[in-house]
Amino acid sequence: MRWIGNNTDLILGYLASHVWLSIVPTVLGFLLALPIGWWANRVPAVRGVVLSVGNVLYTIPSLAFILILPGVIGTGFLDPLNIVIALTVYAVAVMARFASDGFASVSPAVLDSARASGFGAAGLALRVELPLAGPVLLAGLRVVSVSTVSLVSVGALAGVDNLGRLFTEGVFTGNTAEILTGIVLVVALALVLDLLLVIAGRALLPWSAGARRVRGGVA
Amino acid sequence: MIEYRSVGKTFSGGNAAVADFDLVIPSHTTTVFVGSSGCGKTTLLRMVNRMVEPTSGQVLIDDVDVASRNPVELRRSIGYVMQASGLLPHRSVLDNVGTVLRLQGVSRAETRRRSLELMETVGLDTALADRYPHQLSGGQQQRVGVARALVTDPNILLMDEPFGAVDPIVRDELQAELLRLQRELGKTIVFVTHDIDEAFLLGDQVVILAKGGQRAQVGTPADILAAPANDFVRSFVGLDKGGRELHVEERDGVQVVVDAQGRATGVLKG
Amino acid sequence: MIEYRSVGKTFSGGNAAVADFDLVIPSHTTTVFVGSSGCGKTTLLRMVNRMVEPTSGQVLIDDVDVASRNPVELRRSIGYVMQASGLLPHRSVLDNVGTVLRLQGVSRAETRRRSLELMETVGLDTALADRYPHQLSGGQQQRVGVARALVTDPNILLMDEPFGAVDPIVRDELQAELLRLQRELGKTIVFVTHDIDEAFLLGDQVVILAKGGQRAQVGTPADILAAPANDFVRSFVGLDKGGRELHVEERDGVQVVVDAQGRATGVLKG
Amino acid sequence: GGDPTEGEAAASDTIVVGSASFPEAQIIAEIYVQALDAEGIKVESKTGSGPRETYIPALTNGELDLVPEYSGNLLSYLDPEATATGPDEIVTALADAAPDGYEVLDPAPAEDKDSLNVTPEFAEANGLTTIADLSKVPGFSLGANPEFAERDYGIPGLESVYGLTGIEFVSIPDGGGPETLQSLLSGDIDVADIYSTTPSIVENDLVTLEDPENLIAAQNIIPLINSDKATDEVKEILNKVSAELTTEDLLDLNAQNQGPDKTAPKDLAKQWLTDKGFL
Amino acid sequence: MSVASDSWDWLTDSANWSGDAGIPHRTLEHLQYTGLTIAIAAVIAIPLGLYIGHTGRFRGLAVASTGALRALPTLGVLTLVSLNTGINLTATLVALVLLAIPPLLAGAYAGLESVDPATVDAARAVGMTHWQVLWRVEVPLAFPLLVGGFRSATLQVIATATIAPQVPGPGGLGVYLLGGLAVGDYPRVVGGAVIVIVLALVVDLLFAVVQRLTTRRRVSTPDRV
Ligand SMILES: Nc1ncnc2c1ncn2[C@@H]1O[C@H](COP(=O)(O)OP(=O)(O)OP(=O)(O)O)[C@@H](O)[C@H]1O
Ligand SMILES: Nc1ncnc2c1ncn2[C@@H]1O[C@H](COP(=O)(O)OP(=O)(O)OP(=O)(O)O)[C@@H](O)[C@H]1O
Ligand SMILES: [Mg+2]
Ligand SMILES: [Mg+2]
Repeated sequence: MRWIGNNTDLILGYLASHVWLSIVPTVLGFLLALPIGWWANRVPAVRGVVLSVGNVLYTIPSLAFILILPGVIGTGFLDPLNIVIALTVYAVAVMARFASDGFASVSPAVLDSARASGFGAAGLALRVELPLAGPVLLAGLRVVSVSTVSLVSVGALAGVDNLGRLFTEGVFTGNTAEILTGIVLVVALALVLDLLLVIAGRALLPWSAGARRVRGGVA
Repeated sequence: MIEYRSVGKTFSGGNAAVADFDLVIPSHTTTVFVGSSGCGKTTLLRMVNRMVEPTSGQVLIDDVDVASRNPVELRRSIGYVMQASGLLPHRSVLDNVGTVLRLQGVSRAETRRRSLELMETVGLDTALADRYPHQLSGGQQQRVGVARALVTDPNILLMDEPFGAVDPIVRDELQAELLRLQRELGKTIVFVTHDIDEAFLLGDQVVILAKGGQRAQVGTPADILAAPANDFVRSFVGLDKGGRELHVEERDGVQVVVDAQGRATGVLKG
Repeated sequence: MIEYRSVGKTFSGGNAAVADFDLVIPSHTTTVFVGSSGCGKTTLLRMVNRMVEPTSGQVLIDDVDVASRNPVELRRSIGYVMQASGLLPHRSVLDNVGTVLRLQGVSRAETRRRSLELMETVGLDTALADRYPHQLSGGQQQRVGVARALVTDPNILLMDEPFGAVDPIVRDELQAELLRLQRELGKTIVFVTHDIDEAFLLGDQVVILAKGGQRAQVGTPADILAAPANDFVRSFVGLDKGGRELHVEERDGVQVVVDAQGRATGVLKG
Repeated sequence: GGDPTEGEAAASDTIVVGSASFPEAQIIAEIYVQALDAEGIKVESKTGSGPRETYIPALTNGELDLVPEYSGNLLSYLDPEATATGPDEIVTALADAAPDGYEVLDPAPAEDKDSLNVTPEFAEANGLTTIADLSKVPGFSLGANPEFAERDYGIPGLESVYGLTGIEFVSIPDGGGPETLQSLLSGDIDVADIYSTTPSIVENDLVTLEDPENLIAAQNIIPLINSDKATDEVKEILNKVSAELTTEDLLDLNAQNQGPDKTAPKDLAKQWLTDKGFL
Repeated sequence: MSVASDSWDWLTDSANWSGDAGIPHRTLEHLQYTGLTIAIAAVIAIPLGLYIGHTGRFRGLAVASTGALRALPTLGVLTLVSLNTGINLTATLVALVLLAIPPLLAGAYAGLESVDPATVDAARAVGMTHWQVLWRVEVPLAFPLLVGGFRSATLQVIATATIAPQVPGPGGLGVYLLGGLAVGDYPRVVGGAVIVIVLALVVDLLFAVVQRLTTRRRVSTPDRV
């Protein structure tokens, strides 16, 4: 544990960049997946394509993905952008499915009723479909955020600073404390972000607590 | 006045839900479409606010073909109460009631005022204003649905089996409430149900529909009971098998009305 | 004979669903529990087959406390038709009907024979035997539920709002079917509903329940209509506000029976 | 390919220092960083930049300006055909082999190269002193970084130069670190490729097999730098550092890094520079 | 693009298709690790998930701990365990099993939870014992979601088993990624990744077929874990 005390700056530095490398792909992936999921929910053929492409993307081994990117899209070899792009792709792959499920979860009766009240197409999408897909979108976002935090560490093998460094460096020096610190911080970071998402969900979706019952009642 | 002129609807699958349907619905009265499941009641109802477009014929409101009107505006101008309320689960009761007003650009304060007023009109405690739909009972949800449909003070109110999902006791209450409201407001109501008792209770004019949206009989409840047009109507209203044939038995000095199956249905008076 | 002896049930949340309930249900008759939602009907019914354990008092079948019997065997010996059928969605109709026989170790062939027989008894086309429940209409599912409950030829049949989920026309059919069956089989039936009309139609003995499983009145339908025990019963069976007070009007030479609200309910005969 | 960061990195006058991803390289890179910084030169530390196959491309496309290198391995990377094995030969050859726009500065006396080690018991039991003696051991297993399986100085060289056969190769990607050592001591492997400056060799009395054929090239520490950034001042500082850096220093630094204190590369660099009077 | 054509050359080079370092052997190894991982994880997670789903007990705990497990960085676990074990599969298996448990566990308890409580109640009411309810009603009805859990666990393990050679001992398809990386042979890295993807897709297809076959004649159940 003395090691931690001696290296707080190093650890905090890795933690800070780990936070950024986790949040940016999660947010980007979420935003990109929304229109894709919405579209996929509209057009069954698109949904099929989105789901299978998502499957393929998700099976690309993360290390290979991060390492190959510079050769494919011309980013720098040490550029954190490689990780951001790779993890954004994973995030979109997972999130698009959730987004499509989320929009599908909106009760057709409610949509019909909103249309009948005189909502136009845009109003319907933004003011009815989007908020009602909220609970499923949140569930997806939670999965994406947790797995992104955990995946960022692989980037250490490609020379990008983050908590994963504590694993790669700890191995060379046989430093169990260092590796453990890394694991604990990664898990803690994931749980903190998850908690924040849950709190944000409560604030933004105050109606969702018992909403399942409504749908159950209608069906 | 709403008028159907040889209206037909064939859905994309080739399913002819309605064919060559004619009807005049007088203003300020309640017309009830009644028929068994799938006979085309909802299809006919939704043609009025263009939620369904007829494939042939026309629907006219006060002699104007609805096809010539902007659907979004048309819908905002007509009250529509759906089966199982169709409330927006992510909006409070008050916001649900005020939805159309807000869409029409009415100010927030004015919307609030009118929504609260409407809640009172339909017999909803205004203390419920900030609840979400799932926090209400089935009957309360239906009242919110009615309030929402009435908030813009539309001339026409479409009601599609609005009381189908609530339990019989609450349903009785809601029916009584609707009768009271209609006495006060005098809207043109088009009401859909598959319950012949409900149709007879609410309808000034009852339209009995057979499969494919065919008019089996149109008339007042008493007319239909007194002179059913054919066997289909007779069976539908329960006049066959003696279902509506009542007789009187005396029990403990009380005149009990009993049906053909021996079921006690009421007490004779006067 | 089923007997409730000062039975009480307080659920873990502290909710006293039933308190100090006494009742004798004679054999070979139909007893109907009727009351509004949440009054404890299901709770009382499920005490008979130990799906609910009373927190006080006893339930006896033919003078034997059910608490002394093995619950699994007890349940296999009592027919139970649940609201919304409660069929196993992953088993065919035939397998659903035969479930209990198979659990009792009856051979496959014998189970098949008896199940097909029961399907006929309840008026189900045996061509439906290999379908899955979701491939049946609501009314057909209810019949399967009844067939399943009857397949072991139990003396007691518990029915919990078995016709609540089907549309009124089908419900009428099922009710008629049940009356016919009961005439043939003479089971001890305990039937739960919140529809007073259904209760009056089916019940030899009707138990009107108030909140908390309180007996408001017990008697035959005619007894109750003729002499309602109190205001609660009067209002529940619709005798207040003139709901069941009928009078006769002549229309086109036909004697039409009309209720206090002017609603035509039938035609007077004899 | 065209790299978007190229122009930007080259235009700035900051020297970005990278290194391989193992501790010794990071320590030396940190020494460069702090030595330059002490003289007021703008530096940025991006140490631990992956394997050579990542950081050399990163260097040539402008993401990095300076890396500490190992002379022999660098030469064989830059020129796979090169045959030089002696220390001076290699440095001479490197001057030609360096990519355009890049140059190597003075090599340090400090050397750290792959070395094949066995336990004293195993050496005694099989009479081993040189790599050639391994031919007496039928079917031994050898643990090393994955690249050892393919490099000239690795398995191919052992087979062609020393005529060894039937080597069971075990990939242990920790650069001769604790896992390699543990595998050797537990008998999971017979021979371990451990960098010669690794303290565990001495601590465990391991027998380092001699390399009479000079299969494993000299590996002096040598800075590889972007010529644009290699001002006279920078060269002077780095050459002074190299002149002071000895193999013993590396052993000592590694020992502190891997010992119970696990002192971080940054701190070790600072300590070394202080001891040598740079700070 | 030359990486693409070089990768194609690597993939089609017959030399890469034979021997212990050949693609067939590495694929087999990869499948072995995957199979072993899934088997161990299933032995742990499935009974636990069935228990939680059947009784409803410890549900909160299960949700929280699967969340934490999902957050566990596989690379960290792998290195940590490998420091304390020899040259064998232990570290790889520990890391991969921890990865596979959350989807399996969630598939099991979410599967049982997806079964309509009314159906379970009905099964009890006709006189089924706890075991009969579990095996004859809950498990068959939860089957699509159970298989779904296996499906996502297996895919994740196949993709992640590539980091196994990060520690001494294991081979598998990750050898191409790590080895290729170590000597800068990008075509080999890409080729290895392509094989992993193809393998994952084939396995995914098999699962899809199983799911289709087991769901076909039943009521449609929601297919999310
Ligand atoms: N969008 C649609 N596409 C295809 N067929 C439809 C559509 N909507 C309704 N139908 C069909 O048209 C017929 C009439 O349907 P409609 O919904 O009007 O019946 P309904 O009388 O309202 O029945 P219910 O009492 O069950 O609501 C039915 O056969 C129905 O299946
Ligand atoms: N398992 C339970 N735990 C706690 N409370 C329960 C439980 N089951 C029933 N209750 C409560 O006991 C009371 C009686 O419930 P019961 O289901 O017997 O009513 P019911 O008359 O059958 O109503 P319904 O007509 O709606 O079926 C209700 O207040 C109900 O909320
Ligand atoms: Mg309808
Ligand atoms: Mg009940």
